[in-house]
Amino acid sequence: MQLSTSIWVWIAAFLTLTIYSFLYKDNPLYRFAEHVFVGASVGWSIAIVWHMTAIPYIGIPLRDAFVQRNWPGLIYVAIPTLLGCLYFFRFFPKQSWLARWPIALMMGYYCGISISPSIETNIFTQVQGTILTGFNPTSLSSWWALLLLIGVVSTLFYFFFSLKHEGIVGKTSRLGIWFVMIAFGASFGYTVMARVSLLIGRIQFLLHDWLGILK
Amino acid sequence: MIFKKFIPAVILVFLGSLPLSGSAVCVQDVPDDDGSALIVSWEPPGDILGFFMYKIYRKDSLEGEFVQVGKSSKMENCFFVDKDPRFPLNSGMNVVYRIVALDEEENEIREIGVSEQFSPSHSYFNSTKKNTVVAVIFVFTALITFLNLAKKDKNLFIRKIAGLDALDEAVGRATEMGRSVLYVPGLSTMDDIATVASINILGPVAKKVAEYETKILVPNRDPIVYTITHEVVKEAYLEAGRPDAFQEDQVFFVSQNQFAFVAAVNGIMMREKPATNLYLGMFWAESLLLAETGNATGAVQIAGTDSVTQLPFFVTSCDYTLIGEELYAASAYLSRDPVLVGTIKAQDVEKAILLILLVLLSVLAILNFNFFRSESFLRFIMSFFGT
Amino acid sequence: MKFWLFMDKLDRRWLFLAIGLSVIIPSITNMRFPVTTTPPTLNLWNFVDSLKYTKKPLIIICDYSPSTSPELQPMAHALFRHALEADIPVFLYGGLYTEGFGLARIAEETVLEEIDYQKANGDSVIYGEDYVFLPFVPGGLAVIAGMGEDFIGTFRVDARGDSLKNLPMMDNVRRLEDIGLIVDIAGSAVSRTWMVYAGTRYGTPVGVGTTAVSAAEYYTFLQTRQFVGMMGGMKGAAEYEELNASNLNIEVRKQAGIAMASQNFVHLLIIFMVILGNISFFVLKRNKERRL
Amino acid sequence: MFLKRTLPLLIVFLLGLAMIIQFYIPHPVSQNFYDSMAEWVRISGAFALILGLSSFFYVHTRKLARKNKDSFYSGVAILCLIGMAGIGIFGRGGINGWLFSNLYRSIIVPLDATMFSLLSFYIASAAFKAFKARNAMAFALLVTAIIVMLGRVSFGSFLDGIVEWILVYPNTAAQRGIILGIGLGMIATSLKIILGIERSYLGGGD
Repeated sequence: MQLSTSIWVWIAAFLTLTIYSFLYKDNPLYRFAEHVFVGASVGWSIAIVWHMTAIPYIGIPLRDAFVQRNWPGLIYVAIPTLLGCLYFFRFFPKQSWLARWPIALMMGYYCGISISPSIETNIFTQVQGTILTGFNPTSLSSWWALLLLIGVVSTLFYFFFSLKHEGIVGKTSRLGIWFVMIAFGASFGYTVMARVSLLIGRIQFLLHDWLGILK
Repeated sequence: MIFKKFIPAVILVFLGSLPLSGSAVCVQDVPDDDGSALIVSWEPPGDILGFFMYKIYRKDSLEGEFVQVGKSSKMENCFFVDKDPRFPLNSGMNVVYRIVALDEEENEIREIGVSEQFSPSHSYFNSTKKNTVVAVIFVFTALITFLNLAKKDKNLFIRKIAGLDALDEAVGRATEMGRSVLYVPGLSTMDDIATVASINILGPVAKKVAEYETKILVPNRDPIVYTITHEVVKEAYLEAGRPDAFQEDQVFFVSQNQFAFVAAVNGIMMREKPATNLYLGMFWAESLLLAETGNATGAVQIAGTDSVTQLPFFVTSCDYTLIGEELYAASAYLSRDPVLVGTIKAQDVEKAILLILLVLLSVLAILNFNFFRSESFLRFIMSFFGT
Repeated sequence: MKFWLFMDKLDRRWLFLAIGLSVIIPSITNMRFPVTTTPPTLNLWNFVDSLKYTKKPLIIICDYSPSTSPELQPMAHALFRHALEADIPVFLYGGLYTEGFGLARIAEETVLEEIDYQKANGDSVIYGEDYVFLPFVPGGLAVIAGMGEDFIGTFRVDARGDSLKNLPMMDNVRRLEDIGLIVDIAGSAVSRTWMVYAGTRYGTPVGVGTTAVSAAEYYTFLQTRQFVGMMGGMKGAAEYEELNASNLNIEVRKQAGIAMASQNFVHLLIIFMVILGNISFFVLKRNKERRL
Repeated sequence: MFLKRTLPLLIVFLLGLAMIIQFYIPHPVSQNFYDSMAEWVRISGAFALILGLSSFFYVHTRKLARKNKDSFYSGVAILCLIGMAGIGIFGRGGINGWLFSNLYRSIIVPLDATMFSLLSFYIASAAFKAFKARNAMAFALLVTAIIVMLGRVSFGSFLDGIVEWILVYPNTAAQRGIILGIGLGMIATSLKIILGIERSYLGGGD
């Protein structure tokens, strides 16, 4: 057994234990760690945004464009910068509508780019993988492929919103829920291992890096 | 991706073009791109022994010099895709390629040939995306058609969605207990459409909360989402006729760090003990951390997400869960606005068409497989979704 | 009856305590469970072992991040140890992302310390002859393509900053074709990239080590032999360690084996609790019905 | 009115449409448009962090001013924020500096990993509390979960076949059904926003 002599390890170990104390109940130590975490992580993102976005994407291009008298380049960076500054009008109730412009830029951009790829990945690829390409009654895998098709079709039935879920629609969508439940059980079961691995990682840190009990 | 797109193109071009060229080295444009790639192919020299690979040289202008842009390491590989950011190609350039055969020690043995001058070209339409265009246009038309139909027919039916019916009750419970409602609009940014869907639900929920004179807490992970949820909640209080009851710190930004956000929200749950927790939007691993802590405080919990991997955890630890598309249907369901309900109808029609395609094409494929056995027919079927 | 009532109302903190203990106790006591090896792991082990005849090098790629390292780090250790003991030239490589480099270094230090810089046959491990540590080079996919065409040119130097050209192990390595096997250890979809680019394009066999969650997706690739073998999750790592121990006669601390004991305890505990919970649910339900 | 409501809606409509069309055009002009838009969104988005910060300071300074037991914690949060940001921006070496990276490695990384690892406790308690065979479907969920879990333990290898079967067929089927539905929902929601039918994100008023 050899206790760690590094102050950093002690800090990390202390914070690790305070978080685990939350499992017993909420307490001042957890609260302390929580506020440290929130404060430090926001501070970290500020530093990252400063170095990774503000300087390389705004500061340097603006300066370079200005020094080189590259006016189109200046305007190119200035427009989004000014748009970004419009967010600050949130602080002035009378003019707060100006903040809608940068929001509109973002909404238009994200909604526009999401449509076509989601047709490809969410629809085409899924459908392509489901259609039967042949059926051989003597081969087991053909039957499983058929089961897959039935599963997809019945699950989709569950998502019909404008039909009453009665009769054949009701029965099919209930079959769909069976598939969904089995899928959820499976996902739950096979996630356990990954989650326990995380705990093992922390315990190894405490026992090995900090306390030095484990070799 | 490059691989998926190029190799078929390479093979097609390679097979189709060899005999056409007069020179031993043939240059082809890669179709459906922005003119930044070319395919070079050549005939292997049949007469010499001891050559193992090729070097590919390129000259970008008439008076320029040949620069090595690549190497093909197998003697059978008689083609090369030139797309390297170090040696960029643009439409309008006139390039010439030169291929040299090498021996095992990478000494140049012999020149295979020099190509004719070639200029890469760019396309105005990516023809491999034809199917997607058709689908987008179809979805667009379906939406608009049903919007107009919905305006005429005010009583379109929507099936019961238990999780949304329970919202009212859940907010009412918070009012009775004199505690607040916690609304987590997911942990993602606006580029997840689930966040947008969540914001569409937040409006009506916040309004209801304001009407009941209860407090709603909205912690945010993303600053942009924060600015929007702040506006939405403020507006809802105004609409409910209680603008004075809205406090600035009800809707707040926590941290962009996923688990710092969770640590803070868990703390809030333990201390403020909200009577109702709503988790709607995009969630990752934190789903269970939030939902189980909420469970421990005895709150009524309603979740909704399109994150397939997290649904099992919400289903097991929340009272109600909106599964996938139900989240997107929620704003229409809550508002009963005929226009929005019309869009749900449009989604159902799209779904029906998908179902018909799935079943019909499968049946056709089975028939074909068992009776006609035509390869080209099978390819025709698959080409419906060919990506 | 009292017991079932207690079970029904069981405070979750007892459960937390039980989970905590079932992780800690096996780690402290070095407890081990018998491990049965499954075909994917066995195939991988055999493939690696066959390299000792061809002397074609193995590349171990640590393409994961610290968050999945508890599950994946033991794989890197077991593979590296196997290669050294069986006298197979081996490259340690941190993969296409910066994070893996540090983890690959941990693997190097841990294993060398464990075997005390000595191979099973008594020879000492010599850097440059027995193994080479590759540096991180930016470029993503272009790096794989580069390795495929010109291995030394892509990296130029090793992780210590020495020129690769001067290392004896590089004599027979010009491009990916000369590599016997690539094992990509990753918790993400990077392994598929290696499979497609290195495997399909350059014909180098590719094996994979992955988390339990991703393992499910890879069975199809094992069937098509696009992956020669796989270690799935901590269990796969434990199996590999077991194969190392039984075939090479090496006795070292089995990292994954011990962690697997924790895993077994937790999994069994959860299953046991779920069953108990259900029994209490039914007993109480029947009791209620009887009273009505 | 035009500036307050119509213009934002117009921006959304035109930009949304442009981004849809852009996807199909490989021409360099279209690629450049895509790149510039991505950069614009990124640049303007960076400013929102300042709004987030103002919210942060608003919440915590108010708690500080109240001078009760919350004040101490809010003080801690503000101090940590200023310290971390200050060291990262003004400290020697910036974000690669010795102090900044050590603080990151011994505060943020362990807290992150520990919060994440709490999941292993919660996954157990969720299973215990929720896996009750109330009806046939709940029973199906419970049994699949147990089978898959048993397949994960050292001596559960005999279950590998069935576990793989569950994952590859019923599991994939249900996930595909859900994903198809989500795809349609996402597309419809995006279109509704582009067409200006859904506009709650703008807030109300005129």
